[in-house]
Amino acid sequence: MLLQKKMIAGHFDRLANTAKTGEKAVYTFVPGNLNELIWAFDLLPVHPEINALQSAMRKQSGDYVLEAEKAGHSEDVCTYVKSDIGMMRKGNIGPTGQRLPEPSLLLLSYTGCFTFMKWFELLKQEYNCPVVMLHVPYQADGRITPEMRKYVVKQLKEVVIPKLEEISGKKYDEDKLRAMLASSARSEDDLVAVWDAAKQKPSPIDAYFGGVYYIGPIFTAFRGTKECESYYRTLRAEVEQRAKQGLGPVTPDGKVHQEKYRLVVEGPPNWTSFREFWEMFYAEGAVCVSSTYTRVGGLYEQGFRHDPEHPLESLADYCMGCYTNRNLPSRVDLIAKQIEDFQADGFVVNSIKSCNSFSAGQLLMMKEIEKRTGRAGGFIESDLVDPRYFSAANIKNRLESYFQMLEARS
Amino acid sequence: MDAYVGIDLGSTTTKAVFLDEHEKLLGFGITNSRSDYDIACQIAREEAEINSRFAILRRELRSQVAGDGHEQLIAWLFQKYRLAQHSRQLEALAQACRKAVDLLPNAAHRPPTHAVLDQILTEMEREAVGLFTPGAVARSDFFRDVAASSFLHLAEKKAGDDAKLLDRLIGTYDKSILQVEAKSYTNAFADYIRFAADAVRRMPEFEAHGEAITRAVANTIAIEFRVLNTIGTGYGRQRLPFPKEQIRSEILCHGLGAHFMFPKTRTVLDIGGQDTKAIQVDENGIVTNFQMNDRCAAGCGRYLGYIADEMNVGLHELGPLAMKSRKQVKINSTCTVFAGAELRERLALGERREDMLAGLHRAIILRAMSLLARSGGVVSEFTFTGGVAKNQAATDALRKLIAENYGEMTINISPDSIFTGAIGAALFAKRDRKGDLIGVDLKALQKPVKPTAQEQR
Amino acid sequence: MNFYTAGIDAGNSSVKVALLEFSGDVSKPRLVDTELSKLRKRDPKAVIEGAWERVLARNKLAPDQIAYVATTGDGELVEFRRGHFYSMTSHARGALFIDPGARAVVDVGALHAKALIMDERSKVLGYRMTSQCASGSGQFIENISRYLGITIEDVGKLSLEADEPTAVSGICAVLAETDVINMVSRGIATRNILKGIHVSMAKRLVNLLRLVKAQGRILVTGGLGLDVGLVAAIKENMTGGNVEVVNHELSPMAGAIGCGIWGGYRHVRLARN
Amino acid sequence: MTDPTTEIVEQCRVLYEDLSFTAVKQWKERTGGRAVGFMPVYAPRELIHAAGMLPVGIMGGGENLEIIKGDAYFQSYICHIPRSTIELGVTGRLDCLDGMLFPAICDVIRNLSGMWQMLFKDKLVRYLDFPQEFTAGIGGAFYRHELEGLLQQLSALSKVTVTPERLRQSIALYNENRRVIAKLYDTRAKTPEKVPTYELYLVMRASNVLPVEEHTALVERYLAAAAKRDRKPLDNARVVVTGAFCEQPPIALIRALEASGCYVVDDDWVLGARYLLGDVKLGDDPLTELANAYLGDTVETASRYEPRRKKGAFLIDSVKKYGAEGVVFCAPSFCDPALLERPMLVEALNKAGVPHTSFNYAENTSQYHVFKEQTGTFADSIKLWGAA
Ligand SMILES: Nc1ncnc2c1ncn2[C@@H]1O[C@H](COP(=O)(O)OP(=O)(O)O)[C@@H](O)[C@H]1O
Ligand SMILES: Nc1ncnc2c1ncn2[C@@H]1O[C@H](COP(=O)(O)OP(=O)(O)O)[C@@H](O)[C@H]1O
Ligand code: SF4
Ligand code: SF4
Ligand code: SF4
Repeated sequence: MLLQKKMIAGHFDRLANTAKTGEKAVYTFVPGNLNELIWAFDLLPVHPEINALQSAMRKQSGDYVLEAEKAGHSEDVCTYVKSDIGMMRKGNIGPTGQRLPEPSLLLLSYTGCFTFMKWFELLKQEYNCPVVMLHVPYQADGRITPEMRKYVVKQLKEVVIPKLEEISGKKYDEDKLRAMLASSARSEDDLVAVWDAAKQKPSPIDAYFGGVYYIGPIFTAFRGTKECESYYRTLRAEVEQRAKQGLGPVTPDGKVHQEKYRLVVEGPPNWTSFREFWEMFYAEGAVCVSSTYTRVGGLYEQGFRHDPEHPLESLADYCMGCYTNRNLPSRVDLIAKQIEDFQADGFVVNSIKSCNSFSAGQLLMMKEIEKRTGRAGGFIESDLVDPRYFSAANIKNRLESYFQMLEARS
Repeated sequence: MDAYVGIDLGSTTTKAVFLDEHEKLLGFGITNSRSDYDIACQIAREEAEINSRFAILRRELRSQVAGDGHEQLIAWLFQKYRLAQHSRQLEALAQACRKAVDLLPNAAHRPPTHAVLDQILTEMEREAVGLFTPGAVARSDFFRDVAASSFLHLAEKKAGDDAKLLDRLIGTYDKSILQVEAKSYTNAFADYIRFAADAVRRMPEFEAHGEAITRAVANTIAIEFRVLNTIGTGYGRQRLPFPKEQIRSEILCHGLGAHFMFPKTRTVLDIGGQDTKAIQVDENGIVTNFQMNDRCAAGCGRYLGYIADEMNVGLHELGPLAMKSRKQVKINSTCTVFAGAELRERLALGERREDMLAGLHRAIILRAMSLLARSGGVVSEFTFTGGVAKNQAATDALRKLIAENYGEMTINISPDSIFTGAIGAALFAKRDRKGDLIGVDLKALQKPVKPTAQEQR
Repeated sequence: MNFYTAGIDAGNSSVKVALLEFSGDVSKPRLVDTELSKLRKRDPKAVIEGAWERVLARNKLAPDQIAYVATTGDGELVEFRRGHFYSMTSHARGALFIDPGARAVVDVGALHAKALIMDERSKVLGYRMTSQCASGSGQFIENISRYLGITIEDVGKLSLEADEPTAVSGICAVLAETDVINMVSRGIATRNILKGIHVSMAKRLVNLLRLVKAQGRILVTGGLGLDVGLVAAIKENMTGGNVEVVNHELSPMAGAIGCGIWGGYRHVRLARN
Repeated sequence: MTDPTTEIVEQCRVLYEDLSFTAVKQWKERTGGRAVGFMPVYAPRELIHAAGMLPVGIMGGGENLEIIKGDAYFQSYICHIPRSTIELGVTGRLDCLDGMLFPAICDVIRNLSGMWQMLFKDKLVRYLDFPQEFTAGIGGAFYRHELEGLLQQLSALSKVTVTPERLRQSIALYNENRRVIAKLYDTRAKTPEKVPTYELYLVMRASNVLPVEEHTALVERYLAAAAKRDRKPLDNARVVVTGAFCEQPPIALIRALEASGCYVVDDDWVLGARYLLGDVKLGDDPLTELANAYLGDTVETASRYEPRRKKGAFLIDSVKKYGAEGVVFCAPSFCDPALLERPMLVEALNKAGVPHTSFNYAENTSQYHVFKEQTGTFADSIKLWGAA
């Protein structure tokens, strides 16, 4: 964890100093991002979603959201966007208290969510900076066709790369990219080993609440970097050690609790009351052995790796392969498989008000998964960063009833 | 006698159930929920105990009185018992009212208010005797409502055109009833039943049974209930003074309670005062799925309560009125408060009250249909529980919509359906009992009466 | 040219009638009389008629002596109206009449709350309204005051005496009653409960006001303009910038006055054509 | 004298209110053909038509459908159209459709396509991904490929081989239809008193279920009838309504808008029939022509990335073209694309000095009070103060 904190602090320092160093920031989204490509041009990636969730963890997102609503944003829409806009309007102070640089480019990789497009259109109006659109087709039939890949690669070659060259003033260096992709693949191997550890009983990790910490570096600015590689090496060793000792997951209390229920979780977590939310699980002995949110940046356990041999093709596949870019039947397959693979007693859907991409259709998915696995699903509702939509009493009530139901059924 | 107790602390009513060693129901108790949750629990539990004793009393009398005579006898004993209890509360109310009038800020207002108040209270006492006879239709099961309707009716009559005086009287009542509610008047079974026995013995038709009554009453009083375990559930369960193991989610309790009453039930719908739940259970009464509504009055019992107030009719009358509708009128507003306003406006524009009420009942059931669909649809058999199941217009609308959307099937509605959650809790109390753990006995929870907000002011 | 107009504001909890007299400058009418009649669950049409007749009788006027009867609110209920004006148009004009310095209005009635900003001619420049949920409305306060055993007129005064306001957690206007009951049980003094309610209402209203970017003098109109507790709570929460929150004894009449004045304008225009 | 349009409008109203799609069933019986549904906007109906099938626009269930099961599929914070569409589906009302197309307009419709795959396994279900890259070589090539794939699926379903000639004929018919619709809109803007918006709306909705030739004739008949009307314009405010390219407002809301003193002079309802602004060329490769038409001359909605022009330019053009005095944003609640677009459009309008107002609705709202107060105030303020 400490390692991760250091990495983040270093990155934000670098961002805060761009005025002096002349480095340029490229804003882009987390799912299916082109991190290695951005680094390959020596540009600095910034992920507004991460800023929004960090603001929520620091209890500032509520104000930001209100600020955006005051500026005319609707109550009904994704609060990630509103938190980001609010933060910008209040001086664009990032999670470490330092000011974030303005974007030199908005790299709109339109992956798995239509809101992304609106988000950067809004930022474009605010910053009046260039935008480059990378349209990533949806896996409507549960697979990537050669035409889809061709379309993305063509955009990378003819639209994205030329723009990055223009912004950075550097030529595209494919060898540099290859080296980073090779590094990414090594981290990815280690992450898969971490996820796999949860198959053991008791699970040494919590793959949802704890999991969001594990995915931090690889999903965001660090994939492809040396620090990232060493982070995952260390993490893997730690987790394998815990597994060997038969220890359960680490929780904010530090205590290892008895593993009473093994759960798979679908949907992003709530960030505004993250700890309180987590506690509702571990206090009852519920351990999340797998989750879909931790796969929004890539489904490595299904075999995908960044590939230095086919750099642009593998970037294209990475973009198209993220969880929310897959159709509902594939998502059902995936969760059902996780439930079997990780021997879960049940699954919980945390339905997020903000995120249509995740949430629309979850109720049907739940029914289908229950039918297919015979395992009961629990359903709760909250929001990512809008504290108004975290009703602790309500969620607790539902979870409690759900756990008692699992207990009664077992 | 050993007993297990289930308590369902609802938002509008608090229910308790006594269960014996063989999972047989002994008695039910209910009271309106009020600001003091502990008192509400205590009273519900005491009511359940009283109800259990009356069951015993009936058995005793049946064995001692030949033929069907005992039915009449028990009915009278019960009514007189209620009268005794009611009188005790009236007394308390009178006291509180007088004190409140003494505190009126303007001293000049006090004497005239006292004068009218005295008249009202005397009248109420007289009325009470008539209220408690077998066959009299109760306006409500709760002192609060019975007293309120008499008081307000009388106050309006006595105050005449003097709107200020009326306001003062209503204010006095509103303050005083809170104090009466903060105390239990149910924990004196022996006193009340002796009063009742005396009264009944003096009635010419029961003269012959004097001795039987005395014996049966004495036997009943002598019975001690030993509560082995208590489980609490319901909206307010988190505030019950029980350890965590003695609290169960209301979903589980409703599921199990419904299964107990109707073992073939697979789907349960509960519409209570503050929430609506759709629950699916398996063949053992274990919950497999459930859905609950958000915290909005539209779609639950309070919606109907609010509308009844707006329309100036009693909650009991709402359903029957709606049943008289000739055509349903769709109410556009979802919000309870707006629906109330819309109703008034449309009444002015010439719509029939009955038709609009029919529309309202349908609306509330439609919302429940959504929840049902979400929880997994309706599977045979279907059981409807909660207070709203007492409303016939609601049950009719439900039957119709279920048939239209899920086909014909058995729909269970028990007159005791309001106790479903408490029954489930009592069953859990019995099944949970491990070793000789003695559950919390609520008698230990009696608390001194707190001053009301007005007194503190 | 001398003529009378009347404005009728058919609201959800009360009917307001304003009688105006115009002479010379149409923009400077004289307020002759007002009447406010609570519905108290009665037939609104009958209440409107009653109020209307009382106003005419008091001023010894016959219906045909009123040049223009204008309505706002539920105008359909007034069959003898000549024209209808929407409530924000009316409240803006009424507010300007009551207080020529007002540049923003927040109208808080039985069910709705509306905020608007306007210029010195009462042209509405921006507005917002609460929607289909009555949480924190006047109706809610009325219900609660009944439960607490106090009259609506005393609500404001009591709230001002609060020393330890207690937040109301519930959002639903109907279910929040349960919360209030709960608070009573915990021995919380009425004044503090009321203040708590006022604060939570004020926050919503301030939010509305911020959304329309209200500046300068803000007049609280509608029935709750008389609720000094609410007005104080709005003041406390509407901080920053050059804002000043005021109310006026005529606040509940703003809608009726405003539409009556617009009626005057229309009358002059129609007479000219 | 009876109103000359009554009969036509009544016919359209019957079609609009018929949630069982009798007209589609009758068409199928009559012709023995098949029918394919599509969600509100951007579906290439020409392909369905060329494959000998009836394209059927599905725009939710509107205000008359009682939602009993549909809510089981969606949380309360998701817009209304998918739940009513599911309700139509699971109650068997869409059984007359042999397939469904889900254009890529938002995450909700996108996910709905997956739900449809799960719920209706034996039907053709196709998600249509549109390029958000608008050069012929990249986005155009991708889209042409999409269209080709779709056409193959469609002709496999109908067993009709689609020759380029056949497709050109279909395109020509739709070109004609688009032209009469454009005339209808122009006429309304010029003489809104003769073409009330709720009538125009019903006439447009008929395009969802009628064969294109019939609809073209219907619009022409309507225009002829409306021209005979002798009405004076009211003192209303002229407004452009925007925000509802997907979930449609209830008719009563459209009427309330007019009743509160507004003349609608342009709108973005029933866009499925008029998302292409000009004729599609009848070139050698009709698929390429369709793709080009999409890349070029297409309405701007919140779902389409616009790399070339400034946000709001399209809307301001419409305001100018039709002489509108203000803009009413009326978007479905919880519609992320429309609602996120709104602040950008507002900014553009502010810069251009065009007054505007906004509110949300759901297709089945029946509460018009708040809405009427708002549009009424808007109309009042334009009328009382507009010129000054
Ligand atoms: N006798 C009755 N007739 C009609 N409706 C009733 C009756 N009793 C209760 N209700 C309805 O039931 C609701 C209370 O239901 P209940 O299940 O007791 O709720 P809770 O458990 O939340 O207190 C009331 O709001 C009312 O609408
Ligand atoms: N004297 C008063 N003091 C404080 N509040 C009042 C007073 N009179 C009325 N109110 C409040 O004003 C509300 C009515 O406001 P009003 O603007 O008349 O509503 P409407 O126009 O919807 O009828 C009531 O619900 C009540 O809460
Ligand atoms: S809708 Fe979901 S995926 Fe899209 S930006 Fe919001 S939170 Fe992210
Ligand atoms: S809509 Fe009405 S009933 Fe529902 S929460 Fe709001 S005030 Fe309560
Ligand atoms: S209304 Fe908006 S959010 Fe809903 S399906 Fe249509 S485009 Fe998507």
